[in-house]
Amino acid sequence: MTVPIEYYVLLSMALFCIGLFGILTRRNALMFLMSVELMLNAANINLIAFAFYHGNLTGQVFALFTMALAAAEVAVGLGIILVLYRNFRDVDVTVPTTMRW
Amino acid sequence: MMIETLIAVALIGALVTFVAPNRIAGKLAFLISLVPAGLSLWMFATFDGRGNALLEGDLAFESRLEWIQLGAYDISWFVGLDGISMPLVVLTTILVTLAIVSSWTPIDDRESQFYGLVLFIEANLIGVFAALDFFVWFIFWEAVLIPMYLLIGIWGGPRRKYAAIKFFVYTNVASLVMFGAVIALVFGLGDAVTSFALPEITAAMLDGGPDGFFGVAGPTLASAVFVATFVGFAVKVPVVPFHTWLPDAHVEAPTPASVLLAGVLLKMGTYALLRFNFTMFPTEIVEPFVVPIAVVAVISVIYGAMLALAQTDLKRIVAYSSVSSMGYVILGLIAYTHFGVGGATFQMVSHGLISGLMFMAVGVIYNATHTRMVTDMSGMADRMPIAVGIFVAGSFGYMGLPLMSGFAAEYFIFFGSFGADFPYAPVFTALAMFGIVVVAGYLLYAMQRAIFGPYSLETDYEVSRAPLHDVAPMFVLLGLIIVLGVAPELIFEMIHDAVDPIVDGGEL
Amino acid sequence: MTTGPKLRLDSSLAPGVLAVALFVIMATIVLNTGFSPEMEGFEGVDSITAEIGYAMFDLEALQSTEGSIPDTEAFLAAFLLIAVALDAALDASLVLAKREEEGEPVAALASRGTGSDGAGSAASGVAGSDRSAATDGGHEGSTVDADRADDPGGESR
Amino acid sequence: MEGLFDYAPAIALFPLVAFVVALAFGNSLPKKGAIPGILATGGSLLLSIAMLAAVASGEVYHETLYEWAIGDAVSDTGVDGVEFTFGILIDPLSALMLVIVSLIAFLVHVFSLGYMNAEGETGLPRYYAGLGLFTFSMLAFVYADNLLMAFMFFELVGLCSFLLIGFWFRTRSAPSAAKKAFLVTRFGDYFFLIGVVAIAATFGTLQFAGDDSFVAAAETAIADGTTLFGFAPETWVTITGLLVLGGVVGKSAQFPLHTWLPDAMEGPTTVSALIHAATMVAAGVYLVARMFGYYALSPTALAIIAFVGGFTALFAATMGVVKDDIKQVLAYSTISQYGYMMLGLGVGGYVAGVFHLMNHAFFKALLFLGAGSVIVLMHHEQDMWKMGGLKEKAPVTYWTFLAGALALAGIIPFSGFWSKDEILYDALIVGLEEPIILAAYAMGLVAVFFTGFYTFRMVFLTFHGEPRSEAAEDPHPVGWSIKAPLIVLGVLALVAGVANLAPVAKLAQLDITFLESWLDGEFGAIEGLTYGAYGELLAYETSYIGTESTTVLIAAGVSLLLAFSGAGVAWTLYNVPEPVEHKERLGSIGKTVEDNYYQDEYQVWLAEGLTLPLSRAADRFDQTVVDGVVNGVSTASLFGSDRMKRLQTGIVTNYAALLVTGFIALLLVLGILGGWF
Amino acid sequence: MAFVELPEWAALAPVLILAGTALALFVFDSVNPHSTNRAVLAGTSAVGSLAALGVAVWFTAAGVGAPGMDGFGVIELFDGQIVVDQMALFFIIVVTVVTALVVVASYDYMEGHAYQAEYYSLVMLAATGMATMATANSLVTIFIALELASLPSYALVAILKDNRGSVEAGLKYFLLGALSSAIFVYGISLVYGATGFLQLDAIAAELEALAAGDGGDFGGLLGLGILMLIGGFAFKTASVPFHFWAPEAYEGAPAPISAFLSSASKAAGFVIAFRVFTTAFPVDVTGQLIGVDWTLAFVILAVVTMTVGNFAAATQENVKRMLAYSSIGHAGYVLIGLAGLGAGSELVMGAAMMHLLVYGFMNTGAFLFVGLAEHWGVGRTFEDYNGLSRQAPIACAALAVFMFSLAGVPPFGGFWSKYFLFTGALEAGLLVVAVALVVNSALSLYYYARLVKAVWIEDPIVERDGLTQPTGLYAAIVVAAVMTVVLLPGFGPIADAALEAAAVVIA
Repeated sequence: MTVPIEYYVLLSMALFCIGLFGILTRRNALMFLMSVELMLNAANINLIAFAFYHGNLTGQVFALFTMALAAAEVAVGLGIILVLYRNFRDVDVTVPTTMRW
Repeated sequence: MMIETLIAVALIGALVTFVAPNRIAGKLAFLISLVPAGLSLWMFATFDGRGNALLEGDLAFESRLEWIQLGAYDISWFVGLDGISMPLVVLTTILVTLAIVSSWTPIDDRESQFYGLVLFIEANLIGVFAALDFFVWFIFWEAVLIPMYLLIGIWGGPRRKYAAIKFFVYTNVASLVMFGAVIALVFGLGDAVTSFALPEITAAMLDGGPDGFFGVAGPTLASAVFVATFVGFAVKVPVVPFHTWLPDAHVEAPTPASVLLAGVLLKMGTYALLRFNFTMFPTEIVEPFVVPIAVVAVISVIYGAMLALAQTDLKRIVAYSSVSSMGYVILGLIAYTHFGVGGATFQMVSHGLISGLMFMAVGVIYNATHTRMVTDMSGMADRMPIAVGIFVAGSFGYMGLPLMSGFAAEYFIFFGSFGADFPYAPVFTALAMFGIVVVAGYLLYAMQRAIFGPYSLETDYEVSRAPLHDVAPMFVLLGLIIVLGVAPELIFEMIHDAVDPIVDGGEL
Repeated sequence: MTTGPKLRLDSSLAPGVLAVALFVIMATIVLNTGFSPEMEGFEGVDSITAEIGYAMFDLEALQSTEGSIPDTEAFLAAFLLIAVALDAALDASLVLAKREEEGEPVAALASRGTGSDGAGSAASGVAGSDRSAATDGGHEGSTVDADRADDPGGESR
Repeated sequence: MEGLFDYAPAIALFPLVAFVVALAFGNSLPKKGAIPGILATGGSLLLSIAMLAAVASGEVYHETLYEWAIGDAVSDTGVDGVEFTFGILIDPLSALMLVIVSLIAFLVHVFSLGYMNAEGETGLPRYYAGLGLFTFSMLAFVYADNLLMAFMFFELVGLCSFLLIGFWFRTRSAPSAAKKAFLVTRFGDYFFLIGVVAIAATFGTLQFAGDDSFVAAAETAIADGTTLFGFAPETWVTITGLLVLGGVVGKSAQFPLHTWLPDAMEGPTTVSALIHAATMVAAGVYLVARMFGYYALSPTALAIIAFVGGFTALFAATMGVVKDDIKQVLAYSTISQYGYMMLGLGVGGYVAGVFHLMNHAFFKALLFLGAGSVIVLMHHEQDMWKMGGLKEKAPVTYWTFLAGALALAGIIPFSGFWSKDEILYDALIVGLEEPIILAAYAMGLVAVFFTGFYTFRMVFLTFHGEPRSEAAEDPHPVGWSIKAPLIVLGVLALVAGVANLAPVAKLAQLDITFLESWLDGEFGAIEGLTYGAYGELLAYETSYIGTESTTVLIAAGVSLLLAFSGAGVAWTLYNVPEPVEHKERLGSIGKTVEDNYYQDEYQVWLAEGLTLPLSRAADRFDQTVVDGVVNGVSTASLFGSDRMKRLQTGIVTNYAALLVTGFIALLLVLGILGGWF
Repeated sequence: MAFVELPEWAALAPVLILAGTALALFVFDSVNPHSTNRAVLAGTSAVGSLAALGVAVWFTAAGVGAPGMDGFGVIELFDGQIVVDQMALFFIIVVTVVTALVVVASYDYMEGHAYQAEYYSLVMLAATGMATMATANSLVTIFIALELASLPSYALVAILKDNRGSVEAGLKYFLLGALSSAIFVYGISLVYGATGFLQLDAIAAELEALAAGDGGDFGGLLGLGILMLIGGFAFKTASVPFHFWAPEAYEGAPAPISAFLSSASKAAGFVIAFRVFTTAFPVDVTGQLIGVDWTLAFVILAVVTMTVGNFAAATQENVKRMLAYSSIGHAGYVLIGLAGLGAGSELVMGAAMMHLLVYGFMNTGAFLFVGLAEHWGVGRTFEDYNGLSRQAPIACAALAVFMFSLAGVPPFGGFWSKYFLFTGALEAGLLVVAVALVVNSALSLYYYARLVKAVWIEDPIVERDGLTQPTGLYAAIVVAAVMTVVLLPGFGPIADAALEAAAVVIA
């Protein structure tokens, strides 16, 4: 007895939207990063669930790559947050607004 | 390859002049411009074209090269001259040469760039009149705007920035409308055309017209395109109510740019109207629009002249009078008679010479007085008899004094449109002719105030006579005006020959 | 500076409505999707991990044996590519994380006093000895002194 | 004589050469260009006389010399193709006119030596160039063989008139007058040009003479009843004829376009004599005579011509009565006299009109030159109230002037009497049948009285009585170059009437109406362009009071009586040692007359009170509405742009929110269309 | 041709050259981390990118990836994960051209910067990523290549670490980039869910099967997935509503990087979009499944994007920001290529490709001019640019060329590509889009002309001494300008190449 695929997908979507919620409401850059990670992992859930659903491994392997790329993204992201902090003494993403309009 | 040579000489000359030292740029540009002028005169003398370029006429100096294949359509480098374009090419080369000479005095900053741009304009203008492929034509057509934009913008008067950008954007928008319309038309023609060569499009138009496009029926499409292209060209001409860029551009432009603007650039509009709207489209498409266009033409003539009457800036006066004169051209074009269409073409050349002369004369007066305000000066004839004399002569040319080209042109147009077949043609003609009274009114009024009467002008220096190189170009122009006025057949013969198929094909 | 997580409920949460709305829409779509109730699953597969390895390196010979999973795609290209991508990430994060002292790049996370010359200050001393190497290619004045960034973690509030 | 006509173009070209020479080299020539002018006009005069002689010997010349423009055009009468050409038509009428024009031009050139050169004017090359160009244009106009060529030179003489009126451009008044002259005549020419275009478009030809002339074509059309431009042929001929008449009214200063002529007196007096009295102003009348065949087809047009002429004759004469400036008096008298000519032509008195044209050219040129002489004598004083007593001091001027005045007033036996009497006689006999012509006749008759009055008022004030200023007491001497032309013209004014002593001929049954025979082609003429031919076309009926003789006597007697009574009144009022003004006696009428019946006022109002404000309003409209729309589009776009860029708040969370919003919107659109929900 | 003797993988040569150069620079940096030998670094990069360009041009001319008699067929590598066809080569050309221009210009622009080697290696890595994007044929490789292009880009934007603008730009770019890639991956997962495949051909085949009726009803899910993929492309191409990063990133980044991102990165974004939507989601089959033509999404995006970009650009005061918005506007124009996709629609897609190539010259040139101005230190706003032509007429002439070409005014290359887009839109029946294109072109004239006005017409506000003529920047700008002009008469080959490439992909 397996759990129907819909539940996985709903779960992943919930996770996705939670991540999105974080992005939309949080001002801390690190929180922002974490939220993005949530969203990426939501995709991973999907991939793995669908891999099982379709009975091929493509999704699973791809999920591995996604994780690697997520890590790479975080690495660069942290670097940027670092220089952000050096320049603005803050990691609030809403602070840098020197350029607008 | 003659046309290519003309264009290439001007283009290379433009580049050379652009990088030449400012000191010699003026003389250099003059020498370079003599080449196209001389060549085009030689071409004029050996011209052997017959018939209309768009209506299977024999072209002179034709050349055609494949360029780009776009889907079902060929785009080719296709140039050639017929009796309509030949005089305009000569007009262009001569006016450019004279404009260069007339710039020696007023242009004292960034000369090499100035003359480079003037030569660049020349190349494009020749291209506009010689091109027979829609794309070649359109590229030159648009390319003219850029140097003119810069000429007005850099060397213009106090409000030059506004004027330049208005000119540029306004006319460009109009071009876009026209461009879109023509493309839609070509698409609507479907398999009937395989290239953008104007003769081919014309043949397809006259032979059945478009099948329709986007669910629009063929005739409706053709009518819509007619209106769109007319509006597009009307801005360039300009026809009331699309004229407001013109006075601004003219007033702010430096004299040589005004000369070219009025002398040749406006002719692009009427030339295109003739080529596109009144050659390409079959009679049944044009017919419903003839009376509205006649109304617009008459309004242009009278309203333009009225506006000129209200001005106190000499350049503005001449600028508005151009609006008025171009109204005659439109009137001639819609007449669909030999004399109407031929006269309109003749008027293009004639007005090019006369308005060029007028702007030069105003420019020479301005060089000396640093004002163009009629109200600021009085009795200029006292100090600058020759320049003023030429101004007076030019003014009378503008008024259509017989034995000057303006009269010939206007007479042809009036005669052609009076006998035209559209409803109330005589009435429209008579109304438009009232322009000759108003034009006399505002020019004489301006003359009376500015150049006659006791001398008075507040300057802290002595106003002296203009140097020879300021006056010489005006004499050349005056000479040409009189020659054409006495012997219009010099060019009217070839114009007539080229106009013939249009009128036969389009008998209303 | 350390504070525990706090639930903030203010107007800054308003955009969160969008996330909720998106969830509603997506959920509706999912519920309208006619998934087949049966999952294919990996019945009779010897080793999923091994299969993943085969797929990752395009070991087609091994993939096509009995008991393997059909239809799995090849990932060698992706694997090679991600190697480069990770290089790029490394490069990028290093550039960003490094600090500069008096215009000289120093190790990103060196402790004060010791790490400043860890990353080969000799070489940099040769190349950029007498010139202050601005990191700003444009000539906009820099606003913050780089060497003040001694707290690389960046504290949240 | 056959080859002589080959030199016909030279008649006009001589002065053209003089124009070029004077313009280009005038400043370095002795007499500043006068010599070439005199030589050229002299040459023209000789050639013209030769032409006259040739015509007298029975030859005529009608040749197209130059094709100006050729084209295909289907005229309304179905003629295919049209040629606009320059050609020369020398027939009795034009030969006569050539002589008149070149003679007066020659005399004026000579006179100018004394009037302009001797007075040390500056800008003389310009003056002589203008005269040369004028003479060229006028002569070319005269022998033009088609309407377009006529129109072209008709316009050119207008230009010369402008240039010469504005000769003293450093004053305020001269340029203004020049402008007015050109504008007003241009207004007339506007109609003329429509007429030319209409005739060309209707008949496909503009030839005056020959089988392919528009006159002949019009005859055919009327005979065939062809509909022309939607009108009956007669109506259309009337319309086009009247359109052409617009130019005539303008150029010949007929009511209501007469206002420019008095102002034109701002020019040098020589110019007034040549252009604004003897020749250019005559161009209008000459044109009517030239295409008389066409007008003859339209009784309506003729009646209008006659009525306008009669009215103008009276109207202008009354204004002449109250003028104080000697040239102004002459100017109004000119207008009035051309009114007579129009009246004469309008009633079908072709010979009478041309006769008066000729006589008037002589005596009015004489009077103007005399006035010029007076002005020189008076040190450039033109107010007659400052003159007086010049009779003794300048006898040549006085006697010649008197001859001109007598001719003008129509006193027997001076030339003016004969021609004016003939006009009035012709008007009377037609008027007895046509009431409107009778009215015109009546006005012409009344004008005779005023003519006599103002003429002699002028003579008495100028020459009689006591000198009323220092200048008058000590006049500036005048040289031979002034006196000689006066004498020549004085003699002509006296004797020119001999050319057509119609009353005598009718009463004495003598064949001495030489001019009539001349114009009737008894010596030689082109077919269709004769008095006789015109007579056949004319639809007028005539009748007499009693017999022809009694009518002749009555007409002559009445006009003579009126002329004498006018002169007599002037005698009583002004031939006194110390004449005084009598204007106040006229009361408000006098004021009205002195203000020229407010003709100038309303025309100036039309120009400055109506057109100018209208144009300013148009300008404002253009600046605000038409250009406002253009600028409005741009402003609206830029405003939209400003709003649009405000989306970019700079806060990255907002971007995320907007991004998601956009995504959701897109999702909703596609989802709803695709039925995903 | 001798080429036949080369192994199949050699078709990837341009990409490999780029990757090799990047790694060489990376190694160089590791060995000699503080080298500021700009000549060597920039030279290596330039040589590498030019070599890649040369090979790509050679391959194109030789017919690699072209089907038919004289071609070598579409070359598939790595089980179809990677494909080399004409479209791939075309975009590799675009990317390498821009890269070459950018690195040459960077020689002067980055003078005095601390991280020379890293800079160039990052640029080359990003270029590698973009070139790979052109060849990627599976959602996996596409995603990884996309990240490969993105990650260095984030760092490059923020590389002026002491410059608040640069850092802010990097942050915004990164944050929105991360969000977009999350959405993109999620989209991939959904597409995978709907089809079970990630390789594009396989997806298409599966869709055929699904449309034929065997399989579940995945319409909504597939649609959502496709839409999320579109989101990923939209981010990369700076299209509405994923464009918000662009104005700031382009404004804050070093000018050559702005040029790089707005030209090459955009082109790369489009190539994956073209590849995915032509290969994986044929319009008719997909439309049958999801109930709506996905081209509709692109129609909306195209119109909105060009309008937003052009309107927002019209009143900018900052030149770079104006160019950034103009870049968004151009993304909208190119989107027409996707909006008009369908059977036999190679014209419209080919037009989009041509536009990207021309855009690679003119837009890069324009941004490099801004770089030149920053190098001179004249300031950033239009007013600061006033009267530059007095000191630097050649560069300003080049700028005028770029501006008019961007506006689509003849006689420059931009005219052709814009015209072809217009024609394509008409042929595809997208009257609304065509009209929007015309209206936006009209508006764009205003602000492009405004920049020309500033440098040529306005008088300088402050007195300036003579300006230097940095060789690299000048060379890059002049080359770009000359190419922009030459592309007008020489447009034939490009049009042919683009149309053929498009035809192969669409067929």
